Amino acid sequence: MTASELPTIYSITESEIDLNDLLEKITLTSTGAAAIFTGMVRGVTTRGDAHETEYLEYESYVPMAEAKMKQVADEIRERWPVIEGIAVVQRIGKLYPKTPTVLIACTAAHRDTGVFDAARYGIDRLKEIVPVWKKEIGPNGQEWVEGDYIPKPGE
Amino acid sequence: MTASELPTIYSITESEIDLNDLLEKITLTSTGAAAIFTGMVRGVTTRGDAHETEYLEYESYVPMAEAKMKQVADEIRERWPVIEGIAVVQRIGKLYPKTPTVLIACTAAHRDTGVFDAARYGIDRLKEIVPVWKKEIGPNGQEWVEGDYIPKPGE
Amino acid sequence: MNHIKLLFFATIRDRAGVRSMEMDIPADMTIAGLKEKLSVDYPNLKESMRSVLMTINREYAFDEAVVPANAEIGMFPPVSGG
Amino acid sequence: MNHIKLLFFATIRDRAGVRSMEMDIPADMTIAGLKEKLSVDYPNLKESMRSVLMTINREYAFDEAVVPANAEIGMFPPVSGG
Repeated sequence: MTASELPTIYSITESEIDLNDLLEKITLTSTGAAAIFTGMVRGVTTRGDAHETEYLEYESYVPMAEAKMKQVADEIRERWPVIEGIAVVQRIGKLYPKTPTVLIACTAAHRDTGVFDAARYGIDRLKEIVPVWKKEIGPNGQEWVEGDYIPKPGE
Repeated sequence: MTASELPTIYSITESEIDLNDLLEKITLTSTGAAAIFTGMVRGVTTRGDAHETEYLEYESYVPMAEAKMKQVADEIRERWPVIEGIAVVQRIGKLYPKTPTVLIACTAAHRDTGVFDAARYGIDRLKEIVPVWKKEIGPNGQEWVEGDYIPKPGE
Repeated sequence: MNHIKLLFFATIRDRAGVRSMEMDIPADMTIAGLKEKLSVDYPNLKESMRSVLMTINREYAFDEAVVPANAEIGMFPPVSGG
Repeated sequence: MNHIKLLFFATIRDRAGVRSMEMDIPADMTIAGLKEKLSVDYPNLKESMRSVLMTINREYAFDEAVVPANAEIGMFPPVSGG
């Protein structure tokens, strides 16, 4: 199977992230292992500037975000050619504590193939280059969450 | 919250593994990240002794397996004290290609806390000490899959 | 002159007060030139121009890049998704 | 004499031909002694006794361990779950 035939899902969505469904879509008959990362809205943050969150409001530059998610998937395939399926999903809109907001999942034949590293790389890169922003609404008002990564030419 | 109050799920089951449900059960209001591993039945294996699989038949020494899964969770908490929720689930019975057979999920406030390593450790340990065995049924008959780990005193 | 479309997101949109705008710019204008022009025309955006990320047709773009005709220009702060 | 229960799994169960059995053994019998006894009493199990994993009351047990009264003894090959 060539890379272009392998399942690659990338989407910005306002719907619930369905892990069962996404996992099924990136499982081939040769797949034996999946590493999945999900991020959730924290209601309580204790590290750094400790605070509470009522909800987050996510927005995205959708067509660019989906193109950059595809780029993240392409980068994963370039670094870990054994990866079979990839899903990269960011939920946007008003999201409350405990809600999954983002998912990166990678599948492979075996678990010792870099599948964990690939998922880790995916979420790190998403947080660097995929144009999504969140505003935090808490007991003391609202504030945009500040990113700090400056993309380089070619990214 | 003390370790005994943190959500820890360990079970041998004949039912489908529901990732959405398990993730929700190990998500606290302080949780911002989850690393999840799932293993599936491969219909086609190309590494090593290449072969095809019609289905796997799993069996377990259930009460001991659940106790050893709890031990795996305890070992994770000892090594990564920041881990919040843990789920360790092994499905048994007759399982066909593409079906998730096992899940290890760990949650934490942030993704850079060892949550990926914790999930990886969990599946490695499960495959060493949790009493579950599988018989492989393929076009050329059936065969027990051989493990190779010999537990040491205290494990 | 080149016709272009600007899209603003997050803090930049808040300061601009609009989601998008269309304008005509000189054919040889660079990203740096466009930022300079916006700083002058829209004083609210001036401070944002120092840290803004700019894109041309959905790819990150840098000061020396020349803005092509019919470009879709995105302007936003460093991303904070996940 | 101590009453004990044996549980067989996977290849060991296939060779034993039964899932479980109950028996009485001397009070000072060790795991090594139990394996030796099973090799003699059940020739089908003899070859398995070299690589079998043994448990006493759901904890891994080793040759020198003495089998306590009313023990639940598990016998199985290295695990292959996941």
